[in-house]
Amino acid sequence: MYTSITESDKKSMLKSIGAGSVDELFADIPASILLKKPLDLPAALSEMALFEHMKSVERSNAAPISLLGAGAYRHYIPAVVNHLAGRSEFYTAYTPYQPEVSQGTLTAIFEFQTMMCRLTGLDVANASMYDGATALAESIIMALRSNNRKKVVVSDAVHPNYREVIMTYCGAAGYECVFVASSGGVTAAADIERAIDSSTGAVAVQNPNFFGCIEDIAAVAEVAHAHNAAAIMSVLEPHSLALLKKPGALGIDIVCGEAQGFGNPIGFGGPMLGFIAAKNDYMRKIPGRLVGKTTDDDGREAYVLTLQTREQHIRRDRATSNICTNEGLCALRAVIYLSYYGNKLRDLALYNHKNAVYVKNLLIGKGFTPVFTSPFFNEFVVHFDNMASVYEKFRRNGVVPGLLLGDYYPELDDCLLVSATECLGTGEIEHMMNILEKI
Amino acid sequence: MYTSITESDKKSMLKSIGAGSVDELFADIPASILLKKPLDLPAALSEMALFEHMKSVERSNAAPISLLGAGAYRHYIPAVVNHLAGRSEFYTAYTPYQPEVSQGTLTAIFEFQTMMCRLTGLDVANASMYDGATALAESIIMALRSNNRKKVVVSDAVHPNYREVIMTYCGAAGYECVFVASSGGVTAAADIERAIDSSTGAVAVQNPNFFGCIEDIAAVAEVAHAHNAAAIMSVLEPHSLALLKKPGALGIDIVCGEAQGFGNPIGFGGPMLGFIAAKNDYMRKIPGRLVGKTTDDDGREAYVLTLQTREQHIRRDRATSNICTNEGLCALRAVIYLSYYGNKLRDLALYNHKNAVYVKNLLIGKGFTPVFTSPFFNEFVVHFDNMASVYEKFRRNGVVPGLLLGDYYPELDDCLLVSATECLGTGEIEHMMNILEKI
Amino acid sequence: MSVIFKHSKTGKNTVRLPELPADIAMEIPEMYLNDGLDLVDVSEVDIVRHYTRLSRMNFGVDTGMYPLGSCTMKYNPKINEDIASLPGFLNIHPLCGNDLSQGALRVMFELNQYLSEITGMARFSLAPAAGAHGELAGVMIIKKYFEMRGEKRTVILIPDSAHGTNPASVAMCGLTVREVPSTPEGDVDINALAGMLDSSVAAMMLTSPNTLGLFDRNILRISELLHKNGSLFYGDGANLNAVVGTLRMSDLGFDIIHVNLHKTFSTPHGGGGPGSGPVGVSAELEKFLPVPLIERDEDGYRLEQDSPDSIGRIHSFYGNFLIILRAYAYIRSLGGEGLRDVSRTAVLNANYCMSRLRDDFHLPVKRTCMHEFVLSDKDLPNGVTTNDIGKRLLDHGFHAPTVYFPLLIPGAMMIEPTETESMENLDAFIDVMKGIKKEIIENPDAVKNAPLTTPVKRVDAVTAARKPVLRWEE
Amino acid sequence: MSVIFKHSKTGKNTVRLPELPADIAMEIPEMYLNDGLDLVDVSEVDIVRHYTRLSRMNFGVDTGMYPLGSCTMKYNPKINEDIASLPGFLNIHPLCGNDLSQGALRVMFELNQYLSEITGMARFSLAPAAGAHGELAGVMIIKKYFEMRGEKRTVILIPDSAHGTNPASVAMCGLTVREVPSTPEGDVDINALAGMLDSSVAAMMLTSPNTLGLFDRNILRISELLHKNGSLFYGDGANLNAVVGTLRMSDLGFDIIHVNLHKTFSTPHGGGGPGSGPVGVSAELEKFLPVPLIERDEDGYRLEQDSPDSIGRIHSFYGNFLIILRAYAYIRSLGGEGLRDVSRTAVLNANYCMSRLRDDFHLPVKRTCMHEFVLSDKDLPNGVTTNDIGKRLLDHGFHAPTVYFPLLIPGAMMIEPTETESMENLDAFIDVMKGIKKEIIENPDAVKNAPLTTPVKRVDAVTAARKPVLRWEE
Ligand SMILES: Cc1ncc(COP(=O)(O)O)c(C=O)c1O
Ligand SMILES: Cc1ncc(COP(=O)(O)O)c(C=O)c1O
Repeated sequence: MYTSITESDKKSMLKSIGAGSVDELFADIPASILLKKPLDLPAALSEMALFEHMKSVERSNAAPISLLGAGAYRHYIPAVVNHLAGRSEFYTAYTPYQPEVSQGTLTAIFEFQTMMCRLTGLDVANASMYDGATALAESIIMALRSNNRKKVVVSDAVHPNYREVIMTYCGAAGYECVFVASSGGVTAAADIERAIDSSTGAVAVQNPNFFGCIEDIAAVAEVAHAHNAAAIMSVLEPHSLALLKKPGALGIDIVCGEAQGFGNPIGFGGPMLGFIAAKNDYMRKIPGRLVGKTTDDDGREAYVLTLQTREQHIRRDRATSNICTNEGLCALRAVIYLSYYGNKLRDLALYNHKNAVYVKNLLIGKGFTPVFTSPFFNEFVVHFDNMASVYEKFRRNGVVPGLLLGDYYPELDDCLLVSATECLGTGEIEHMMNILEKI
Repeated sequence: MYTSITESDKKSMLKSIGAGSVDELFADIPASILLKKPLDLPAALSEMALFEHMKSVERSNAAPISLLGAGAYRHYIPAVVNHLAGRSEFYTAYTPYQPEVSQGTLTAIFEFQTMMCRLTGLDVANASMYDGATALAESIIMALRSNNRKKVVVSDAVHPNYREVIMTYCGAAGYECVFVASSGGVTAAADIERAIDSSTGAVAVQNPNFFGCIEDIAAVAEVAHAHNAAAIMSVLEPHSLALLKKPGALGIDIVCGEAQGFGNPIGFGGPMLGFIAAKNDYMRKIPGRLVGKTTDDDGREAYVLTLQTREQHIRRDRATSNICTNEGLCALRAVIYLSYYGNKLRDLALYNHKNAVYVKNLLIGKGFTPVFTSPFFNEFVVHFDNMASVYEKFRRNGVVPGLLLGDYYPELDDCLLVSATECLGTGEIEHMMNILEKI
Repeated sequence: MSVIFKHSKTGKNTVRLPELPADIAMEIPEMYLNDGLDLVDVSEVDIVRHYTRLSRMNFGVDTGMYPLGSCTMKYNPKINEDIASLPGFLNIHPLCGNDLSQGALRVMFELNQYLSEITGMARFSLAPAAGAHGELAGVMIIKKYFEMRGEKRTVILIPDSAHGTNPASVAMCGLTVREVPSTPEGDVDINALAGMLDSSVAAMMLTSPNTLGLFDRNILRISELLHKNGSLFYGDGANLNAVVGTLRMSDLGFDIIHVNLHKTFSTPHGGGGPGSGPVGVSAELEKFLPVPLIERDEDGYRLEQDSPDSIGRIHSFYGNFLIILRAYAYIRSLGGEGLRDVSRTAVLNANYCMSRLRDDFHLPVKRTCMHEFVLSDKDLPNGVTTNDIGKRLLDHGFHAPTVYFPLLIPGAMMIEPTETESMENLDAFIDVMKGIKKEIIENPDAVKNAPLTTPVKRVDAVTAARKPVLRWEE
Repeated sequence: MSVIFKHSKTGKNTVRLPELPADIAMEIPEMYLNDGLDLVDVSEVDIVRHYTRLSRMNFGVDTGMYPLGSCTMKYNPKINEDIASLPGFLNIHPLCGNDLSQGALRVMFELNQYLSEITGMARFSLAPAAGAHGELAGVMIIKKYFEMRGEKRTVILIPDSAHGTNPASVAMCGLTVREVPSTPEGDVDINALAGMLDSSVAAMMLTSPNTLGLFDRNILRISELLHKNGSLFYGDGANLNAVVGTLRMSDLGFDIIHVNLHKTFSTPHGGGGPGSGPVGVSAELEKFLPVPLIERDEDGYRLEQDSPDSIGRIHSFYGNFLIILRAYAYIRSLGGEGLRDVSRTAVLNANYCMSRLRDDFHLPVKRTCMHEFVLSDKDLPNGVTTNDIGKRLLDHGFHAPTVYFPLLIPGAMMIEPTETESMENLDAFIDVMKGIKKEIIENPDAVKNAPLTTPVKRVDAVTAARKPVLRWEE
């Protein structure tokens, strides 16, 4: 359907090839394994029928009012993002191997690297990773490889899925993960220190952490550095970077995480936008693509993939990672998003925080109790006796009020992780409160 | 909000101008009429709030299953149309006055002209008119101006709105419209002939006509020509051109009408895509823009607006029309649409016809009676006793089954004009039949 | 490959059509049917590449500054495109009935109110599909007004600086145009005007600010003279951008105006349309507006066809709704303050450019301008013309100004920067203009042979008109 | 203006933020807060123009033929972009619960089934976000499989023609790569392989067809040798486009494969991603697949986290759903016949190009190719290299082939036309290649100095790497 070789084309092409039929071209394949009949797949659809079908599938997803965050955040996507990232020269290009015809992608990624450095206060940022979880796993591996140690100490207030992913990666690579229990919703530096031993090469926390609480990352960095370990911070709600102090300035060595919230839809959790930013020491150890500034033959400013000797296509089994295809288009969306809000991103972040405070206070008014007292950004945990039934009530009325934590942390049974971004409107909040009214 | 002159810019700009304030720049305006306070308009909205507002307004339109046609047709718009016409170089350009940087628009319009010529079998087609009604009005005026006569004979099976528009136009311009009653759903050449007198310069019919019936346009052309009048055919469902004989080949001098159905949404009736195609004689009399083929200084093929001495910006009060801005982007959409279906447009047209036959037969099965026996394309008229109540029943169940004709033709009370395109799916048809089941 | 037809080859199109629900017999007799088409036979890939390539041969507001005078080529916000792509707006049928189209009717009703608030006119019709269409409706109203009064007035006065659509619209109504001269300072020659006023004068059409980018200092006097003469005053509001939020057109004495939503209200121009040119009138003339009107009562919004004195219907349906919708969204995103900022910034930008270019190019009228100003090629050395300058600008990534208009300034270059250009862009434009001036003196051929960097070089319009080829032939 | 930062000036950004429902006090102590950002301060117009301009400096499938070997740069249907923009897919949260996400789960479940039908593998995980991610999961499965069997096998065999991600993925699992040589005809050297097989060999990874675009004629024998040795056989399915619908990967003896949806199944490559690289396994290895899996029962579709022998989780959520969705739509639009036509046309197109270019350029392996073929710069006169030829192609509106890969052919040019190119495009490409050959002989500098017509000329990658500048500094 997307081919356009006509029957007469085929004839003259076969003639040029010197073959009698297309079948002959497959002569190297043992006849025994050539399929004798077409695959048993649903019949081909016209474009119109396909679109109808897909819309009917789409409608079998619900479209609830959602206060879910937990690593995937609903933020308003300014119209310019779709329009510009929707330019087909961007999305139908491959990785920019030929810089002379890829300055668009290359410049945008360079800008993305710059913005991520500016937000984190670090020196080098890569062109993206698959997602926040693998970015954390690869950050840990990068740190441990760098200082030749075997162990990473990780807060249990890191997203449970992320903890699973780092176990998968570290397990395969032969590294050990030690988890430290948080207390009162945050990770105490003293508890981290207790878990550190001489083989510990890295300490990793999430900030804001899985409970939405703001960690004392300066203390984390200090304790890591006291033991010559790298301090890694994972951030899942990237808008927090716009309001909080730059982690680089607080001593963090590697900031990694998830930048989906910058202009990318949630999309059932993928594609996401992993990223890694780090101190200069890691410049030649960082996984993934890097774009560098240079000049062309006429001396004009130009951009190019650089430091490729870190990468699999050059270094093969000694590469810093196996990553090849990354999430380039998501990074493009992010840089357009960041340009749109610019320095006003801080105001937007503040709006997020205040909207969350507003919702939290309303919930308190309805008898919910906040579980932690530590400051939070735009996500928080509340408790309610017999939460499950309230939760079901909400869902039946078209609201997913957050994430039940009992499955992840048994001690947090009857607790709900609630996220409020700028997208949660007053109408939606009212609707929620009306539901509670009736309980 | 879409300005970006900063306060410091303003200062240096005023300095360069030699003005003390922006107010000074408005000094030529009598102080008495300068507004003292901002306009009383709703408060400015953030982009997010605006989009939410507009979606709520959108939702107060219903989205019924619709069998309405009558001059605005629902056809599936292939994805390529939106993607390509959505390229901002196309839609943010002005009329292509500078051909060196407008070859995109110019080439596409030239292609549109070509395709409209090929579909109608005529020699010249313009770059578009506002809509089908004004295209008909201007065609009549063009014809009457050409042969210096005063009167046009028009079938009453022309769309009622179109008849009103030509009365408005002809009335203002000092031309007379005479309407001929159709009989049995079609316009008899003999009836037309009876209405013709020596001052008649044009005869106009719609084909397929308002009732969906196919007119004998060869006979219409013959009778017009017998009296040295121009034969004008208006076509509102342009897909019919893909199935029926070319009107140019049947003697029609001017084909005008509505090409919205080619890749343009219905959009509550606008923008539409009026067009005029005519015999060579009209080349210098046709209203609107024309694109011609030429070469550039290097001898390369190039396109340019041409025969502009017909137009208002050169000829002023002696121009062939006052039209300036037309419906260029709709013409671009049409040409992409026509390229997509290409010669298969005939199959699509056939599909339309057969789907309409299918629906008609089902309705007959439910006790409706076809009102006319003439062949139709994809629109037809059925009768049912006490149609109004069936109609309401349909509407209450989310279906607009067509257009009630009683308001337009008192003699066609209890009659319904039904249109079925390829978009009317089997599921929708079933739903309709289920509703009838319960009557 | 120049045109899509060049990609055509039998069998390339592999589009799959939907399938019919059953085996259905065709009911049209053979005699009516054609035996196939001769459109084109190409693949989807061909189409995508061809039109993508064509788009890249176009200049648009999104590619650079577009100082095309009188056209108000401002930035077209992307959000408005998204709004106009919402399915509930795209798919609503004009004949579905009031109850099912309340959203669309609301947009039209409210935009009508906003335009009244903005211009002071009592009511608008949104039916006109472009400015010229609005003018036509306006002139029809003028004609009908005097017919109903039993007065035979057949002359419409139009200044020599007017846009071509003004006289053309008048002619379409069978009325006579008489041209009013301008003073050297760009105002209407008020004495000449006074001398032309008699009982045959139905109205005067005036663009305000005028096409020289100037605010006519005698405008209140003109209005007075006309009204004293029993004539109507028509305002061409294509240049509303200069004064939106700053003054109301009604306060200038206009009885009828049209405004171009595709200019002031930022709807994209689409490479030549679609636009929208609502016509607005004073309370006295409301009854003449084209049908249908939109009314509101307890049941909601409704289309009203019944208006006995109306000039009648002028559009297949109700006008360019999807354009109207974008203008509505634009107004909602700016509000009153924002609109005022539009005119103030547009005027500031124009005056800034004028102040920096007046020493390099001839400025025929030396006055504070409004949203645009006109330079000319008078006194340029080496035979360089306005056309050359326009072409040379293309080489530098700027669109040309409107050239050779208004007609009363020979070699006019009409420059309208609009409010959405930043100072950096204005400075870049000014620098290029100054550079061209230098080239005109030092290396005039560089200007005369321009453009060199565009997709095609200078295009031969003369041959195109002499031997017209208006469709592709293999 | 090179980067967006150059447009920055304090106060240019006039974005309006939404308004809070009430006056709400901030609850974060001062000590945690920054005192402002240093991102950028630009207007919406700046952004639109800047990124529009950047886009126009890019080459994509929509601008021309992209014969980048191993990357399968076929046309990406627009309808799939529209489908992936439906709000019900864009906004669905991964943690909203099975009952609210039946549509998304259905797509994933059914695509999994389609991939099984297409490849013959028992089951897939769609979690891998790219091909290399799929490989990594695959190698983890291999490792876990032997761990569970208590066998200590630490060696993975990889042919010298393999893609770099293969050895890199092995290394990430702490296993050892051993390289298997190829014969001059491009097959695996089966004798050498036999000699390398011992009890330390966990698996062999083989790309099929291989990166020379050849179908290994000994593949069934290889599979036999491996399985006899107790080793697993991993198939890199990045080149599935050559055989989709023509054969099943499982019939080649593979125990594990990955496929690249962003190649064979036409999801756009996005200038470097996102992609999707599902990993599929034989029934025996199903239990090792990453979690979560998607199951179906009477209640519908559900995510299943419980899989005790799984290698674990490898993605924050479930993989690149919006890419998966496009691949699903693609398969539904083609069906079984359509997919078969893909591979047959891809192979026809490649062989046609090869047949017409083999006399002009060195063809290292002279055999019928599959979907791609490799030329080299061997014996070219005047010191012209593969790199030069690639650059010269850019001047003619074609993307360069993959260059200097596979590593075993010095100066390799890997050409993959794909099935979506028409014969006219292939001929145009061939003509340009022949023209370049002529230039190499007659005017080599034209080739060595290429490209001349691209947005920038040759880019200095050496300095970029020597003195890395990785972020913008004013
Ligand atoms: C002053 C003036 N009047 C009228 C018009 C006609 O408007 P439109 O092109 O929308 O018909 C224009 C636009 O070109 C104009 O500039
Ligand atoms: C043969 C082969 N294997 C593996 C890969 C890696 O796939 P990805 O880039 O999706 O990680 C590629 C793609 O470049 C490839 O060509």
